[in-house]
Amino acid sequence: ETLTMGMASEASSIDPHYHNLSPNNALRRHMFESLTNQDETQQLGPLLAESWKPISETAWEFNLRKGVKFHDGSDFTALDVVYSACRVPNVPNSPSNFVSFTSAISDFEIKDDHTLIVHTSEPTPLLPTYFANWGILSATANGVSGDIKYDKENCGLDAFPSTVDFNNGSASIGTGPYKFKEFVKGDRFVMEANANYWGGKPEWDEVIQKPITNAAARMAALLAGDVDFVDNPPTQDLAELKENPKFDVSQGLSNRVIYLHMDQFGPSTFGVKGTGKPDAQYEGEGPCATEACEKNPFLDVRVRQALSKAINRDAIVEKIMGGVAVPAGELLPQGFFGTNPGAKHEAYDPDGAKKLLAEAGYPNGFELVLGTPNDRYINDAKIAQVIAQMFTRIGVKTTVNAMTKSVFFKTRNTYEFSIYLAGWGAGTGEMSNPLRALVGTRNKETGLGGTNRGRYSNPSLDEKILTALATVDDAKREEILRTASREAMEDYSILPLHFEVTSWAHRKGLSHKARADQYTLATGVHKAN
Amino acid sequence: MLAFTIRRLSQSVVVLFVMSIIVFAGVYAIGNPVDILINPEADIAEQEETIRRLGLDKPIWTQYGLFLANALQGDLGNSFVHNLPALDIIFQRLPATLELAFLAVGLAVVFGVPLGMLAGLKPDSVVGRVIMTGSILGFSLPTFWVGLMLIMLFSVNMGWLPASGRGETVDLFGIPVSFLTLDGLSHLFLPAFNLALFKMSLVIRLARSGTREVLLQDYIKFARAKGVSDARIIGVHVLKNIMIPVVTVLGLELGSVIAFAVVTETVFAWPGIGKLLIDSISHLDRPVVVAYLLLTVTMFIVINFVVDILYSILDPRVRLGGAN
Amino acid sequence: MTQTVPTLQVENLQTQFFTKAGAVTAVNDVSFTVNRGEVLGLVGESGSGKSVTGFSILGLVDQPGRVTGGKILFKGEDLTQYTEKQYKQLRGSRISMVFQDPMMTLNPVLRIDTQMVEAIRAHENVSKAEALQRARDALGQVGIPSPEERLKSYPHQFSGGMRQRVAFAIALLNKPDLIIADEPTTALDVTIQAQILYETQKLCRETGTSLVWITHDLTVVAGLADTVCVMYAGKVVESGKVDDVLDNPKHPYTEGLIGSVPSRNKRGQPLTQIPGMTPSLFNLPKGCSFRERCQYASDACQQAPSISKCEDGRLVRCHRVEEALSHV
Amino acid sequence: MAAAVQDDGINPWRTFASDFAEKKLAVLGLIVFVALIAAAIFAPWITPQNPYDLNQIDFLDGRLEPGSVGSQITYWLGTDDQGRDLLSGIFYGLRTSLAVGAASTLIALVLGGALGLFAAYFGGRVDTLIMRIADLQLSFPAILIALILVSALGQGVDKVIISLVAVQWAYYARTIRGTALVERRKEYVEAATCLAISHRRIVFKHLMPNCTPPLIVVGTVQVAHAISLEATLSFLGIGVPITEPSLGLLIKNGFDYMLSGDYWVSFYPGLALLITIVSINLVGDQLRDVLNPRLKK
Amino acid sequence: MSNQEQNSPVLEIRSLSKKFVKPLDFAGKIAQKLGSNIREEVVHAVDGVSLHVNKGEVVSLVGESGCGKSTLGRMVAGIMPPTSGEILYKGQNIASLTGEDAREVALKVQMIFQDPFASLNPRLRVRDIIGEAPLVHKLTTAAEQDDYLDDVMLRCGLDPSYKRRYPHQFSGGQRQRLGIARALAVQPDFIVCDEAVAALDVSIQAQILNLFIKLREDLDLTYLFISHDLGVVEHISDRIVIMYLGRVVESAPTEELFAKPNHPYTQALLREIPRLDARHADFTPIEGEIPSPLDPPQGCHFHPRCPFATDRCRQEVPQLKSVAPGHMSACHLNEG
Ligand SMILES: Nc1ncnc2c1ncn2[C@@H]1O[C@H](COP(=O)(O)OP(=O)(O)OP(=O)(O)O)[C@@H](O)[C@H]1O
Ligand SMILES: Nc1ncnc2c1ncn2[C@@H]1O[C@H](COP(=O)(O)OP(=O)(O)OP(=O)(O)O)[C@@H](O)[C@H]1O
Ligand SMILES: [Mg+2]
Ligand SMILES: [Mg+2]
Repeated sequence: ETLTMGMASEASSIDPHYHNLSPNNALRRHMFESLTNQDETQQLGPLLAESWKPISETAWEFNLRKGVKFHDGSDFTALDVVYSACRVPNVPNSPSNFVSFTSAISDFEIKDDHTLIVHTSEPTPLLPTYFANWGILSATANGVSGDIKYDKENCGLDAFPSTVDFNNGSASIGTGPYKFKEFVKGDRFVMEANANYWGGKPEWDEVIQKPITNAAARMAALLAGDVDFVDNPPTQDLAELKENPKFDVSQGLSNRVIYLHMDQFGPSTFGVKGTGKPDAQYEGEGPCATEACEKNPFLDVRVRQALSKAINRDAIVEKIMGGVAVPAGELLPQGFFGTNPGAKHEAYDPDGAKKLLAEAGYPNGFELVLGTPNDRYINDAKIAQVIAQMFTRIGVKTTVNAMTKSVFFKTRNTYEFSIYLAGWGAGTGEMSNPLRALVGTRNKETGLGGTNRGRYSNPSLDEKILTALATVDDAKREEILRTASREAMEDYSILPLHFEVTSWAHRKGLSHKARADQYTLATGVHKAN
Repeated sequence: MLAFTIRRLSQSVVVLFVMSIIVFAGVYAIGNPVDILINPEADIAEQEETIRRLGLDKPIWTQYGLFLANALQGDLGNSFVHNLPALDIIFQRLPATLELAFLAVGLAVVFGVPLGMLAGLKPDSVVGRVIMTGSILGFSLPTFWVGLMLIMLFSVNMGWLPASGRGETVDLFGIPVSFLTLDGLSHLFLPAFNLALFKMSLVIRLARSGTREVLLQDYIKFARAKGVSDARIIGVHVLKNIMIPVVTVLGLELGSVIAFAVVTETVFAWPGIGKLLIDSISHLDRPVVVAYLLLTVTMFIVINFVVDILYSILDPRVRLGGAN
Repeated sequence: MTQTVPTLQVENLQTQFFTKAGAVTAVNDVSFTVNRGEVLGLVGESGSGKSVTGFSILGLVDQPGRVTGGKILFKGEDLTQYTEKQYKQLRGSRISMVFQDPMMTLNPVLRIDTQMVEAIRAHENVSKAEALQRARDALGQVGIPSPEERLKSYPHQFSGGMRQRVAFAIALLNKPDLIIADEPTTALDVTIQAQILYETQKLCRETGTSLVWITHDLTVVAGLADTVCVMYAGKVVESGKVDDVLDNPKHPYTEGLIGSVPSRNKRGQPLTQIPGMTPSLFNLPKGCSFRERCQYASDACQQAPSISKCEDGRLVRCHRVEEALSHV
Repeated sequence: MAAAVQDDGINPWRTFASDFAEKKLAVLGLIVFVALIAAAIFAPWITPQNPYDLNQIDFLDGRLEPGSVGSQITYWLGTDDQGRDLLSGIFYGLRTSLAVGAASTLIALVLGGALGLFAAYFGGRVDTLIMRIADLQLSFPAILIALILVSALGQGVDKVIISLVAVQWAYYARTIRGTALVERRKEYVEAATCLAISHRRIVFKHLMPNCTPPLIVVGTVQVAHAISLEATLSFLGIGVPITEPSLGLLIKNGFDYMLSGDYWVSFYPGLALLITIVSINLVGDQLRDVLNPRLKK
Repeated sequence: MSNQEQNSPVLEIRSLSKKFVKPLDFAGKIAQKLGSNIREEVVHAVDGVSLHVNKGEVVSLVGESGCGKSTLGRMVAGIMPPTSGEILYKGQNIASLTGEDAREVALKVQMIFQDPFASLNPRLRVRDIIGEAPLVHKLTTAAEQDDYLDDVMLRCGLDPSYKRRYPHQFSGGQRQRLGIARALAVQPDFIVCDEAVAALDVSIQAQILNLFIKLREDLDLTYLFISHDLGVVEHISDRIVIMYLGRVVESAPTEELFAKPNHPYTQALLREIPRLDARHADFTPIEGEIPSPLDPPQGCHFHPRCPFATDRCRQEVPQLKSVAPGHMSACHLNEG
């Protein structure tokens, strides 16, 4: 039996190590398995490794599954893991590789074919989680049989299969439930069942994934019966779909938070009007370095709080997201590692907001430009427009500047927004991830603040994040993360809006379990009975 | 003829060169692909490393120089997104677009010429007026809107034809084509019709005004004075004359059909180069965008060349070679 | 004189155009006769209805016009009663036509042989080779050198004079009884015009084909025609033998026309000029349409004159002639 | 060479008007077009709501059906997802669309017209250079150029206008050059030269008025084209910003709701776009016929 | 028609030439180098023509289509610069004049065109068509313009009340009068008429010819009258110049030319003009076509069609030589 899926986005390559991008990662899971697995709720579990444990602060032992065979019939052994780790940094032209998941590894030690010791240079509590993120290739299928001495360069190997080899199928040999069959870029990707899969024969004989980027067209394809299954159906169509007896919808809370970030860097900020002269000279990158910008109101926590209070998160979820979102009070939904149980989202309080503004010295408000992409997150520009309405209500006259994602990211990365809307999906599923990226002070050495384009900086918070990242003890780590999260929220360093609920739609007769990481997997689609 | 070829060749080189600069600078101006391509979880060091790896840290003229040097050897670079030679990606998608474009132009001619001639022969009749009104509609409707309506009507409401994708293909001389299978044909029809509509209106208008003008010519009256039958007058004397503008304009419009495929392909999720372009622009996949545009320019140049030759065959008065 | 049927006998022909602004009578009560081998010169100024008369005979009047009265007897058969199908048979085979503008009468995108062969095959079921042979002969007949090669050419490869000869050759292909030539030399140079006139004259003399030669140039008529028919505002105002009409015009318009032609005997002197200008067919003066430009106009001219036949067989449409005749 | 004796008062404009009025459909098109322009110009005074004023709209009124009664006004054509009155939105969208279409066409017309006239009158290298650039630009389909340009320039009404000018000017340059080359050879220009009238005067007083009719025809049709092109760009997501939606953007925004039954959000703007373009084309078509001397008898 | 002033030419042309060259572009040059047989297209429209027109004289230029009559006329009228040679107006070389003088001379020589439709700007009213130049050149003032125009129009047989009309509201004959009025409005001495009556009906043609004759007497004008219609030419001119493919082949006073044509081409031309008094003529045409000016024959241009051509005619260009007083001809046969 064949499963035809309409996909909102297409993997840029079949190569499992080429591009750290959701569609690629989802696709990879069908053919190339990893040592560990994150399930629908991002809970870590066994996959090619049956179990693991830390044997010191900087060493882990993995027990590998026996009897696993690659698509070409060769056996899966510890050597394949080392080989794969060697290849990760050796993908030419990769726009975003997987080195961040392997960079902690300092050495491998093959105890036997199915026992592997991994040494790290520093304590790395997230190592097993990292191991869920990169797929295992067959060393033998790629002509490597002897010992490999691991290093961070190329392990002394002179050639690795190229991206092209994966795209044409010749190197697409993994241990996964599905095998490569055909790849026509832009049109379809076809996989067939791996009859010798260690977990039993997969449910579908053949899986066809068709990229249909236009949401309406994807929807039309489902309605017209061209595809059995689609991801990301337009939110406004969900109610209709749910009532339609021929279709079903599956939904799940995702790890993606939609947030507003505010420029908290200098005394003045770009695009704000009506706040008066800045208190001091601006020093740093961005347009304010060269232009006369007005005073930056976001340095005042009361302003940040006022804006947060002005937002009616429930209404946004209800009217714009069609109910398929959950208002956010933290950067990860309840229940994820490091969240504070019972954390509430900011209550809608326009009067309180006005009062705070007045206190902060802006009784008549000011003018603002809210930047947003219009093709990146679900209803992104629409949400921004509604927020503009809400801000305007409390006197902060807001204009929306919506743009295509390429322009948006460029503009954001050159600090040309004083406030912008964006989203964050926590790949590891724990609080350290968003805190580190979004509110840690930008610093190359510590690795914090990679996406902190509001340039918020709080040394005490930084310290907590760094400590957590080096604490292997789960209980301790969780406690630190909770405090850190609370601190970030109370300082209004960033304004979380809601968590996206991801939806999938399919014809009746199928069932599907929603995933928090928003991946669309054929292995998650089952025949109903 | 030789001078004509030389003139065309030298012009083409200039055009290609100028286009490559414009496009290169244009795409550079849009933004930095790494901003989009890189995983947001990457930290600052990793982001910088990636920029360096893709050679995007070099000044733009250095990048252009490298590009030009490679381009002269036939290498237009690798896609940032797919890590494949940009040309390969395009050539893989090209057949789908060409199939669509040719079918669209075919439809436009097959329906447009007879309808236009009919309207030209009977400009004041009901039929003539209906055809012309129809052609104004076809001329006016934005392609994307028609596409959406077609999907609404034929795919969603009636469920007759598929809404997206290319359907089953079979290889013809090693090139996958859809029009040889029923499934493929059913996928092909709506987008092709969508794309053809505008051109059909254009052909109708050309054919109509051509017919009206030719009919007023003395040689038509002379042919009637010779006793030649109406069928022959319309089928030979008129048709041959109006085919000159039709072929010329359509040949040139073939380029714009390919360009407008961008819209149709987006609406119908047709896996051609148009959709590739839109995707590549949104990913700032510069090598693909540049390669696409250079390839299209080349294609247009070739088409223009062929059209001029065709024109000189159709219209014996035209002599290639004279300046302008 | 033996009584033979004239090749063409037009009687009281009337052709009207039904335009939005009203009906225009472009040809009004036109009559003339052409005998076998005879050349009739149809003269008149621009817009006087010469071409429409020609087209009426061939049934080729453009929309929105049509023949609304009179008879066209071709060898005794009334063409006005012809169906379109019969007309198709007739056109190009028994009556041919040659047009004014040699640059426009041949289809620019078809080769000469195509255009000639189709003219033959429209009427006779002959092989292509035979048709080509006849085409070749016809080209030779009109004095085109190396017809074999010329057949393969396109019209633009010919000069104006050559094209007009090709047009004549096409007209001759089916050995018609009558050729209507609508100002075929007006656009040509003197020396080339002379060539065409020479060929035409030769052909008529040799084959006995009758010819209606439409022109505004009296001097050409003088040299070529046997009889002449002068038109003014859609009507024939005077017709008769060339010598009679030119030497002794009876209608004031003819008289003025002849006086207008510059000639040797009046060098440097003002020409006799007809005052005013050709009236529009839409608002012709009541009565005689020449009345307002006529030096002899009288009250009688408020009434439209009818045709009167003079002793020498001449037909004149003028009250003065009418009166003169009635006084006799 | 018909009758010359006509009323002294008759001027070419009147003949032109009566020729134009011959086709009823074209007159209808003209009336509709004028009405649309008026609607666009007076939108702020005649619409029930200012859809740009965030204080006037409430997203809680989002996607109400046509005829719904909102907190302040009745939404005759329904509302969009932001709670904007669609009727008002369409009027304002029309404003943007027409402004973009008209402004780009006008600028392109003046620019292209001047360059074309210049090229034709002076000939030689100037001509070659201008026309080569025009060829270069014409050898490339408008949509592609616009696409690249808007992507490169970024969003904004002004940017869209710039790119539409960039894709249009060459048409005018070509058209006017073609006509001017023909007109330039006409004897009236020689007569003017012979009368020692200055070049400038010949170009602007004699040549230009005679080159404008085809330009007007092309211009009218181009307005429709420009509007359509802008709509397409907006549909592809790279046209005008969402804060100043044109009809094209309204269609795009609404299309997401089309399949879910809220057809009006996309349908009415589409209808408005359609009527606009068709009416302009009807006018342009008739202009072409009226101004084409070859079809005159 | 002779008076003492006749000896002083108003206009003198000295070996005037005009070449139209369509140069090879870059690509063409390369192709030529590569052995392609393309070459520059050169039309020698006017080839070393010398002639003079005396005050008050009517000189006619006759020749077949494409022989360069109009080109010559245009150069004389200052519409087109010559490639080489000189045009002298009242003894002054036109090319050497600048500024005010140049303009004055330019206005003194006016032209009347063939096509009554194309020669009037369809978008200007009559008052602008006729009145623009006098106003621009300050021959009248805005206040007096109306009277000035009335005067000119009446002289040309036009009703002054037509001033507000557009050209399309006039008949062909009236338009030609407008063209004449336009030229006369700048008070010229010398008028070039390029086929000024060719497009008109016979009866109208007579009116215009009469107007020319009258104006010449009234205003003391000098004409260069270009035509291919020998009948008209014979009627109106004092002297006739015959051109063939860019060169003058014969020039003589009208009577003399018609009585004793010298050049074989002239003879043939005279033989072939249809005349009212030549009934039932037997036409005997000159063989052959007029050669293409792109590729004119060597030697005497007429030799391929000339029944008397000799080897010399095929090689050597005959010079224009006097065969009788005031009668010049360019034919080798004259030299025995
Ligand atoms: N298609 C038509 N529609 C309306 N009127 C027409 C049409 N064809 C001819 N006429 C009218 O018929 C009249 C006679 O035209 P015709 O062509 O016979 O003149 P003509 O004598 O041949 O003139 P010319 O010397 O200019 O060829 C003209 O006044 C014209 O107005
Ligand atoms: N602007 C031009 N460019 C190129 N060639 C020209 C130009 N003007 C005239 N010629 C050529 O010069 C030659 C003479 O032309 P001209 O117009 O002077 O002839 P003409 O004697 O007036 O002929 P006609 O009787 O047809 O008016 C022709 O071969 C013509 O093709
Ligand atoms: Mg006629
Ligand atoms: Mg001339």
